[in-house]
Amino acid sequence: MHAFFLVAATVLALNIVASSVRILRGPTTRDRTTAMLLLSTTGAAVLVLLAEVASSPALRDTALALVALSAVIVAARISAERAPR
Amino acid sequence: MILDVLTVLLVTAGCLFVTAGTVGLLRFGDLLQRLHALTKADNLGLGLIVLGLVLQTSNPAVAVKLVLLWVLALLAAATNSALLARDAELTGEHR
Amino acid sequence: MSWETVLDVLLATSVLGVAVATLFAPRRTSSVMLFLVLGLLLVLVWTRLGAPDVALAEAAIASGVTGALLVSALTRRSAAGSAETPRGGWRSAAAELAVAGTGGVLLGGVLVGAARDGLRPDRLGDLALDVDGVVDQPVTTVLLDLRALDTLLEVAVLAAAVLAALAVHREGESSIGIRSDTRPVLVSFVRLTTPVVLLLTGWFLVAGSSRPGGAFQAGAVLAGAALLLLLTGRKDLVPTGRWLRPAVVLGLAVFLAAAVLTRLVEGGWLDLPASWGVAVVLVVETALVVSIAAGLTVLVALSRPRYVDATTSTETLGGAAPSDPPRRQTEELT
Amino acid sequence: MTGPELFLALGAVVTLLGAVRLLTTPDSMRRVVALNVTGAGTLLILVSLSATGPGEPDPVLQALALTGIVITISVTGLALVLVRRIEDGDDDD
Repeated sequence: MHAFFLVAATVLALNIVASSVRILRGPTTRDRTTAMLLLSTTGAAVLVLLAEVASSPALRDTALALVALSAVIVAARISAERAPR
Repeated sequence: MILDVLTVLLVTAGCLFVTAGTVGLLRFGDLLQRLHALTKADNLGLGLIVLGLVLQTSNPAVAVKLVLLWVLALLAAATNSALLARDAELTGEHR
Repeated sequence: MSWETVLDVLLATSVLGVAVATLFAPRRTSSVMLFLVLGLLLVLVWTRLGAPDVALAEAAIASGVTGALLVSALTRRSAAGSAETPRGGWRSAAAELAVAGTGGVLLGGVLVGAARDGLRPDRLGDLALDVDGVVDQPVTTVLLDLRALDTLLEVAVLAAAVLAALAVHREGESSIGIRSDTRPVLVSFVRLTTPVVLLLTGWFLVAGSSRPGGAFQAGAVLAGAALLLLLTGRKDLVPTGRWLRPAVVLGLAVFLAAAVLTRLVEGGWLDLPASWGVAVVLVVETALVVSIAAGLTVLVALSRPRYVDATTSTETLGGAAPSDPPRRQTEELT
Repeated sequence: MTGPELFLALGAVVTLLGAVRLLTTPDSMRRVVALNVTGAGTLLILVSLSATGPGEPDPVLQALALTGIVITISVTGLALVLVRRIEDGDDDD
């Protein structure tokens, strides 16, 4: 089970790296924000898997904090975008 | 044993969905399509992984926390992608 | 080769790649967003290094609130004015990469060699574990019992930074504009998530005594909730105006009061007695959470772009018509 | 090379990359980002050092890393407010 969770975490980590290409390429800020949203979900998935691997419950709290604050980041970004520049 | 098999199946399916979401994010042509890939595939992926892990735990508090995580992620993704899509529609940025 | 090694190597390579991309990305937006990816990868690295405390702090503070700071401070207007691309183009970028890469590899070699030869810092942590702490989580014990002064000074630094930011800002204008966005989707999202986030804050605060967590993590999460409330125009629930500065220094004041109290009663600065020590710790930590959250919220609000006229807009969004004008308003924060 | 050693070397490279970029980039906002990257590299060094060697990770080094995170965000916040002030000031002149 351990090894399986590790493999799953590795696959998801690869996904994170791949998604960062979209952040680099854009083209618009909204595309990048969309990619950020996807990354935080994937990151939370990796963290809960690693929490099982390392049997460290604190990592589940970390996943919660990650999701909660990335929601704040995206909301802050969207409302800043609506501000007239 | 059966639970283990179920967990493996669910987590594998979850990884596949997340990967599908990533491929969509990279390959789809415009913002609205990418949002479509993100909101459905990725959150379903997280949900399946969370479900797989819930089967492994005997502690109800852990199960509740995992499900709470998924609900929070769902809410955030739904809200933010609605806002992103609405603005894109208003400004015609998806063209 | 085990899967652990595969994951470690993958993480290390991607941290390096994303760091380079962050530093050399052609646009400000990509740079900032890639920095957030770097934060996410670092959270995973900390879990691999057996440091869940640092992982939690990274997710909440270093990646979370810093992300909110950077992302909301982003503007495109100034990006058009100042140099967007490195001065010398890719040539100088390559030179910088080569210099930093060579130096980094050399330094890394020295550090790894030193660590192998046992020239590492003494295990101060062993000393820390020997001391009878009021709380039994090693890192919190270190932070609270042995390095209470350190926590005190951290809070002092944050308070000083916030007061300085307020002073700098007040010089030019008398108020801080934060734009509220009351689209129903966002408002109901905030209404649903705020209780959950408050619960999370309380959990981090209480959890800090037995497992990773603590005032700064809880404060960061609370600041997130405060920001969401401010963004949707609920400034009635967030200390603003004349309560702002007291809220920022509250933690520092309560901490100092606790120090004086323990000096008078127990005879030692922050010498916590076993009987009521836990209560003091909880009171101090709660005050710290409030101050930290207020401070972080102020920093984010102040670094947001000022409310500028639509005429200064340089970014064309395909005829971006401001929708629903009555819903948009500037909220006064100070 | 063990995991902590790998991250130790990585920390050294990231610190220097960030520091060089901090000195050479002309854009103030990206200087703030470069400062944060440098800080992240330093944290990598600290936390990997705490994990090298036998036994449990050293809590003192991890507590130092936590302090580093807190100080970094204070500095970043103030720096961004200053950046905002400078850039908003531009169109008043």
